[in-house]
Amino acid sequence: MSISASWYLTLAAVLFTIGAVGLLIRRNVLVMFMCVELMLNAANLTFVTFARKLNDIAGQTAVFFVLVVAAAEVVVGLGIIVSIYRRRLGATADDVHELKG
Amino acid sequence: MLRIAFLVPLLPLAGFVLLLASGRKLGNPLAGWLATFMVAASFVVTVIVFAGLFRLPVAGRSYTQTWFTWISSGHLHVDMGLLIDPLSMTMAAFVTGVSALIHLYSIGYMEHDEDFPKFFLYLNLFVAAMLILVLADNFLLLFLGWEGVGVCSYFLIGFWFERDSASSAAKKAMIFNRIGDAAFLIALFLIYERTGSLEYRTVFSHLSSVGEPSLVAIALLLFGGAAGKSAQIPLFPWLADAMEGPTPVSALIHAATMVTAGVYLMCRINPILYRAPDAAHVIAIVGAATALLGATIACAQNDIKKILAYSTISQLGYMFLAVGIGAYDAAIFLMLTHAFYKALLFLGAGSVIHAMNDEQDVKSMGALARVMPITAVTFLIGWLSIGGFPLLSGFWSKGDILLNSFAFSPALWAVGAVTAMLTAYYLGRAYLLVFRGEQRWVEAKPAGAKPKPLSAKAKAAAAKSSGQEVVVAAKPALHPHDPSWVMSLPLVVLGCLSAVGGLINLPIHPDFDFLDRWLSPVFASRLFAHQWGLGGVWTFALIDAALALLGIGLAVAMWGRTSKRPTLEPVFLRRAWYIDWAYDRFIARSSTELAVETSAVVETEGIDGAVNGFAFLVRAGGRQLRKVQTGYVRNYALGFAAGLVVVLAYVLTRAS
Amino acid sequence: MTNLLLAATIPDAITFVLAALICVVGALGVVLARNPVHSALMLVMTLFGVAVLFIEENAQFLAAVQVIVYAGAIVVLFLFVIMLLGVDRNEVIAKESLPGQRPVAICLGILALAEVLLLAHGKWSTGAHSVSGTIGSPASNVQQIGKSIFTTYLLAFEVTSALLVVAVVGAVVLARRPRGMPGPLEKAAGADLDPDDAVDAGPEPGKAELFDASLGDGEPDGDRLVVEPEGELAESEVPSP
Amino acid sequence: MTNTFPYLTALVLVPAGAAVVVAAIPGAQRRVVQVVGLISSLAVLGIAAAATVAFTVGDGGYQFVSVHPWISAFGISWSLGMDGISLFLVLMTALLFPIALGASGDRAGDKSFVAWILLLEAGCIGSFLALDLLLFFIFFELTLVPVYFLISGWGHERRGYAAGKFFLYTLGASAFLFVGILALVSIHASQTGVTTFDVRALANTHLSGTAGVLLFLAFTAAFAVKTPIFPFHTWSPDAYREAPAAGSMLLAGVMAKLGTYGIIRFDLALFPRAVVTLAPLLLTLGAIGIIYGAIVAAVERDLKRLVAYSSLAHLGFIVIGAFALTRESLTGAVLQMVNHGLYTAALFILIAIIYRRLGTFSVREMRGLQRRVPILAGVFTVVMLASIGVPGLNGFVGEFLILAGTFLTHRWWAVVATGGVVLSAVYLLWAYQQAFHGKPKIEPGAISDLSWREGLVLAPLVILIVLLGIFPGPLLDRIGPSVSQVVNHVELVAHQRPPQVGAPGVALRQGPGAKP
Repeated sequence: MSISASWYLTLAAVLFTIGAVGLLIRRNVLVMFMCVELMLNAANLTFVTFARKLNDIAGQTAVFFVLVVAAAEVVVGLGIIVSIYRRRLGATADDVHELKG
Repeated sequence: MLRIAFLVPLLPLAGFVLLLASGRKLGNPLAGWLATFMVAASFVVTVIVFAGLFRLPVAGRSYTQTWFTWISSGHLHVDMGLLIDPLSMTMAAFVTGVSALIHLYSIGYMEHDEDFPKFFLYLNLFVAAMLILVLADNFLLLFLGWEGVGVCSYFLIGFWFERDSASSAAKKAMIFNRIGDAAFLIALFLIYERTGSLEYRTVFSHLSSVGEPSLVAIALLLFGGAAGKSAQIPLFPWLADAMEGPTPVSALIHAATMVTAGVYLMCRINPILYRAPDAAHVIAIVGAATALLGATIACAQNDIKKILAYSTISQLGYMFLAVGIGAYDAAIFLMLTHAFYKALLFLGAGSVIHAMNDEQDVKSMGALARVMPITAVTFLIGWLSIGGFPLLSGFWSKGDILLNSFAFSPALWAVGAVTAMLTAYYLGRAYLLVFRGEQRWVEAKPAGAKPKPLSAKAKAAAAKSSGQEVVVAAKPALHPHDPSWVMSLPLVVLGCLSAVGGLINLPIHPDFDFLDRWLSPVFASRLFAHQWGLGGVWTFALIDAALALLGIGLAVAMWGRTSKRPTLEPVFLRRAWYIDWAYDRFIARSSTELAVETSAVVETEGIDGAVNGFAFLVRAGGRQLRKVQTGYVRNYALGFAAGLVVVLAYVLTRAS
Repeated sequence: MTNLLLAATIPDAITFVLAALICVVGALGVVLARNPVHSALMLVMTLFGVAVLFIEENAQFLAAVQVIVYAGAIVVLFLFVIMLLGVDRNEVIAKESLPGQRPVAICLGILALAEVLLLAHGKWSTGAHSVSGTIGSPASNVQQIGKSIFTTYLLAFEVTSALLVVAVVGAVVLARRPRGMPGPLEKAAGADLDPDDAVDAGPEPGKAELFDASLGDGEPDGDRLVVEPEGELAESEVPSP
Repeated sequence: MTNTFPYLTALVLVPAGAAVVVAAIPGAQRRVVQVVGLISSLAVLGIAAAATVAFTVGDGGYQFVSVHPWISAFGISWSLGMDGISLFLVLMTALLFPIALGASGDRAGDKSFVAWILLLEAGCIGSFLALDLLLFFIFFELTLVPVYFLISGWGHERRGYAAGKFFLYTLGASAFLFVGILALVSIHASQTGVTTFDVRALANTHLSGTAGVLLFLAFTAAFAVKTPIFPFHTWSPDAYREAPAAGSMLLAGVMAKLGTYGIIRFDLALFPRAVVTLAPLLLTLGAIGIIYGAIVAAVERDLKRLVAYSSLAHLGFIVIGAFALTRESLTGAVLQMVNHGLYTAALFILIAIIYRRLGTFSVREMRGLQRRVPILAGVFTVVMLASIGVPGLNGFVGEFLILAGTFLTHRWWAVVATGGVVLSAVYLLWAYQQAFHGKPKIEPGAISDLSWREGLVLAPLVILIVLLGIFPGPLLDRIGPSVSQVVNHVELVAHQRPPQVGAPGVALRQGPGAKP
C-alpha cells in the first residue's frame, strides 16, 4: 500500500507556501520566477495525487497542460526580463513601478 | 345690429396688426391717423350696438356672442365670447370715445417723437385689450384683457425707455399689477372650484350653493386684483411713478380707462358682493381710506402730473367706496364723469408740459392763462368739475356717492366729504400755480419784440436766491402757446363733456336719471339706493356745494398770489406718507438681499456645494485609493496572498 | 497520521520521505539562496524530488517530462538568462526595501499553510470520478495519457500548440534588441548614456516613448533611444520618478 | 389603426440613419453636411406632421403601435406607440431640431456637430415613443452622449466642467431607473410568469406599498435629475450656460421634457398608489422649485443662467400639474411641456443672437439694446411675456390649467405656485430692463438687427407662441382623452384594494375610444 494521499497533499501545500512566500520576499525577478515554478509544481503534485486518489487519468492530463503553460510562461517571462534588463541594469522587481498610481 | 359687436375690439386689434406690419412705412403722422381712425370706427360701432341694445326690452338687454372655444379641459370650458349688456356697453362707449379723442390728441403731442408709429401701435393694442376686458363674457377672457392692458401699460410707461426712471416705473407698475393678478388668479381658481365654471352667467347662477366664507374670499381676492389695477391701498405706489409715460398715456390709461377696470370688475361681480357683505365693507373702507390718502398727498406735490395721479388714486378710492356700499351705478357715474374731467386735466397738463418744453414742476410755471387761453379755460372747467362746483358733472356724480354713503355709514360720508373738499383745494392749487399768479419762467422773444421782463416779485426772489442780479439765461427761454387743433379739439370736447356730463344721471327727477335706469338690469335689486326725500337731496346738494366752494376758496386764498407756502406742503405728504420709501426699504431691498443671499448661500454653497462636495469626496477618496497602487508587483502579490488567506478562511468556516 | 505513514510499505515510505525532504530543502534553497544561480540549482533539486514523487504515484510519463522539460529545459533557460544578463551577483537579502513586506508575507504564508492543513483534517479528497479513463486500466501510463489528450482534450491540446507558437514569437519579439540600441553591458561600459537621462532628453518629458522592437527601421537619432513608433508590437517606457 | 406607413419607426430611424450618413460625408463638404442635416431634420418634421394629421382625435389609447420582437428571451421588443401625451412632444421635438440646426449658423456645416444633433433627435423621439421600458431606457441614455459632446465640443468657457457634471449627474441618477426597471420586471415576472418590459403589461403589476414607493423613488430619481426638479437642478445652469445655442435650446426645450414625460408616462401608469402617497412630496418640491428658481433667477446677471433658473421654475409648474392628478392639471402639464419648449427655445436663440453681436451673456454689458435692435427687442418681448405667462400667449394656457386643476386637489400648493407668477415677472422684467432699456452703450450701426435668416428661424416659434395662446383647442382635444385614461387608471388602482392582479389591460384600455 502506498503512502496515503494526505501526505502528498500536505507536502504540496508546504511547497506551495514556500514558493508563495519566496515570491513575496525576493526582489530578484528571476528568483521570483523560480518561486512561481515551485508553486506550479506544488499544484502539479496535487493534481497527480488526486488522479491517483480518484483513479482518474484527467488529473495527469491537466499536469501535462500545466507543464506546457509553464514553459510558455517562462519563455515570455524571461523575454520580458531580458528586455527590462536591457534598459535597466541590475533591475529588481522593486525598480519597476511605473504603474504607481 | 348687435351682431357687429365683434368689430368693437377687433377694429383696434386690426389697427395694431396693420401698424405692426407697416407702421414704419406709414410713418408720421399717417400711422397716428390710421390708429385714430380704427378707434373712432370702433366708437361708431359701439354706438350702433348701444342703440341696438337700447331698442330691446329692458329685461332682454343681454346678448352673448361666442366666437370659439378657447380652453376646454376636464370640466373647464372657456369660450372666447362677448357679453353685450348695459354695463359692458356703457364701458365700451366711454372707452372708445375717450380713446378716440386721446388718439387724436396724441398725433399732435407725439409729433416729434422718433417712435411715433410704435406709440400708436401700443395704443391700439391697449384699446383692443381694454375692450376685451369690458366685453368679455367670462372671467378668464376678462383676465386676458386685464393682463393685456397691464402689458400695454408697461410698454407705454416705459415708452421713453432710455430714461432709467421710465424703465423702472414701467417695471414697477407691472410688478405691482402682477401681485394683484396673483390674487385675481387664485380667485378664479376658487370660483372654478366652487361653481365649475368661469362664465359670468353660470357662476352667478350657482352662487346660492356656495358658502359665504368662500364668497368673501373670492370677493376679497378679486378686490386684490382690482386694487393692483386701480391703485388702491396697499398697491397704489406704482401709479404716481407711471407718470413717466407720455402724457396722453397718463390720460388714457392711468386716468380714464385702465385704472377704472378694477371698479368695473367690482361692479361686474355685484352678485358676489351682494352675498358677501363683509367683503363689501372692506372694499368700502379701503376705498374711503385711499380716497383720503390720495387727496392728502396730492396737496403737497409739485409735479403737475403727480398731482393728477394722486388725484386719480383718490377718485378711484371714491369709486370703490361707492362699490363697497352697493351704489354701483354711482360708481359707474363717477367713473364716466371722472374719465371726462381727468382726461381733460391730463391733456391740459400735457399741453402745458408740451408748451413748457417738458417742464412739469408747477412751481416753475405760473401766469400761463395769458398765453394759453384754451388750455386754461378747459383746465379750469376740469378743476371746477372735479371739485364739485355746482351743476358741473363732478357735482352730480360725487353727490350721488356722498348721498348714499351717508345713508350707509356717516363715518364713511365724513371721509368722503373731507376728501371732496381737499379735491377742490389741491386742484385749485394746481390751477392757480400753473395758470395764475406770477410768471416764473422766461419768455422767448418773438421775432423783433422786446423780451417781457420777469415780474418784480420773481425777480426779487431770484435775486435773493442767487445773491446777484437776475441771470436771465439761467432758464431756457420759452414760447408757450396753445396747441394745434388736433390737441385743442379733444380739450374742448372733453371740457364740454366735463361740464354737462352730469346730465346723463340727474337725481332731481326719475325721468332724468338715465344711467340708473339703463344699468338697472345689471344690478337689479342688489343696488343700494337710499330713497331720500326731495328735501334730503337738496340738503346734501347744499352741503356738497358748500364743501366745494370751501375748497375752492381755500385754494384761492392760499395760492392765488404766492407759490411759496412750505407749511402747507409738509415733507411727509410730499413723500407720500413715506409709503413708497417703506416699500422700497422693507420689501424691495430686503427681498433683494434675501435673493442675493439665497443665490450665494443656498444655491452656490448649499445645493451646488453638496453636488460638488460629493464630487470632491469621490475625487479625494480616489486620491487616497491611488496610493494602494504602489506599482510594486510584490505588494500586489501580497494582496493576492491576503485574498488567498481570506478565501481559505471562508472555506474553512464552511467546511467545519 | 503516523500510523498511516507506517501503514504503507517500507520502501514507499522511505522513498516518499526522502523525496519530500529533497523537495522541501530545495524549495527553501530557492527562496533563501542569495545567488540566483544557486536558486536555480536548488530548483532543479526540488524538481527532481517532485519527479520521484510522480513515479511513486504511478505518473511515469509526467515524471519523465518533468525531468526533461523542467529540469532540462526550463531551468537551463533560467541559467542561460542569468548568465546572459550577468546578474549572477549576490542579492542583499538582509535588507527589505518595502516596509512590512517580509513579516506580512511570512505571516500570510504560515496562515495559508495552517488553513490548508486544517482543511486537510476535514475532507481531503472530494469530487466525483470522471469518465476520462481510469489509472488502473491495463494500458500503460503513456497510453492512457495519450488517449486522454488526443480524444477528450484534443481541443485544449491544439490551443496549447497555438499558445506555444505565440510564446515563441513573443519571446523573440521581446528579447530582440532594436537596431542601434546598446546592450546593457555596453551601456554600463560606455557610461556615456544614462537611461534616465536618455528618457529625459525625449521630445516630451513624461510622455511614453515607444520602441519599435520588430522592425526598427526608424532612424536612431544619435544616442537617443527614441524611435519613431510604428504602432506594432511596442513597449512603452515611462521615466521612473 | 391599420396604417401602412410605419410613422413611428420612421420617426426614430430617419434621424438615426441621417446621423450615420452625415458622419460618412467627408468633413470638407460643409455645404453638403448642412443641407443633408437640414433636409433630414425637416423630413422628420414632415413625418411627425403627417402622423399628427393621421392621428385619431378622441382616442386616448396608443396609436400607430409598432411592435417587433427584439430580445424575445427577456421579453424585450422594439415597441413604439403614440398617444395624445407624446404626440405634441414629438411634434415639438421634430420642430425644434431643424430650428436648432438653423440657429447654429456655420456650425451646421460641422459634420460631427450635425451628426450628434441628429442622433440626439433620434434618442429624444425614441424616448417619447417607446412603450418598452428597456427600449425607453436605451433611448433615454442615448441622449446623454450627443449632449455631452455638443457641450464639450462646441460650448463656452467652462464647457468641460459643465459637460462632465451634466453627464455624471444624469447618468448616476439613471442607474436608479435601470435598477427600478429590472426590479419591476422581475416582480411582474414572479407574479405572472411572463418576463416582459412592455409598459402596458407592467402597469398591471401588483406592488406592495413599500415596493411601489421604492420603485417610484428609483424611477423618479432619474426623472427628477433629468427634468430637473429642485434640489437636483444644479447641473442645469452650468450645462445650459456652457452649451452652444443649439445645445441649450434642445436641453431645455426637449430634454427637460424627457423627465416630466417619464413622470407622466411611467410613474403615473406604473405606480399609481405610490404616486398618490408621495404626491405631496413632489408637489412640495415643485412648488419650492417655482419660488426658488425665481428667487435665484432674480439675482442672476447671466442671461443664459437666468433662463436656466426660470426653466427650473417653469418645470416646477409641470411637476405640480403632473402630481395634482386632475384632468385639468395633467392636460395643462402636457401642454405646458410643449409651450415651455417653444418659448425657452426661442429665448435661447435670442440670447445666442445677442451673444453673436456682443460676445457676452451678461446683462451688465448690455444696455439700451431696444434702441439699436428694435425688432430683436420686440421678439424678445413677446417671448418674455409668454414666459411670464401673459394671457393671449401660450405660456398662460398651460399654467392656468395646471394651477386651476391643482387648486381642486391641493389648494395651498396652487396658491404658493401662483406666487411664482409674480416672481417670474420680477426677474424677467429686471433682466429685460438691464439689457434693453436705458441709454444704449453701443454706437448706432455697430450691430445689426435680426437678419432674415434669424427671423426665419424665430418665426415659427413666435407664430406658435401667439397661436397656441389664443387657439390651443386642437392640442387640448388630442391631449385630453389620453390624460383622462391616465387619471382614470391612477384613480382606479389607487383607490381599490386589494387590487385585482392580472386583469389584463384594465386601466389603459378604458376611456372614450376603448372597446368594452
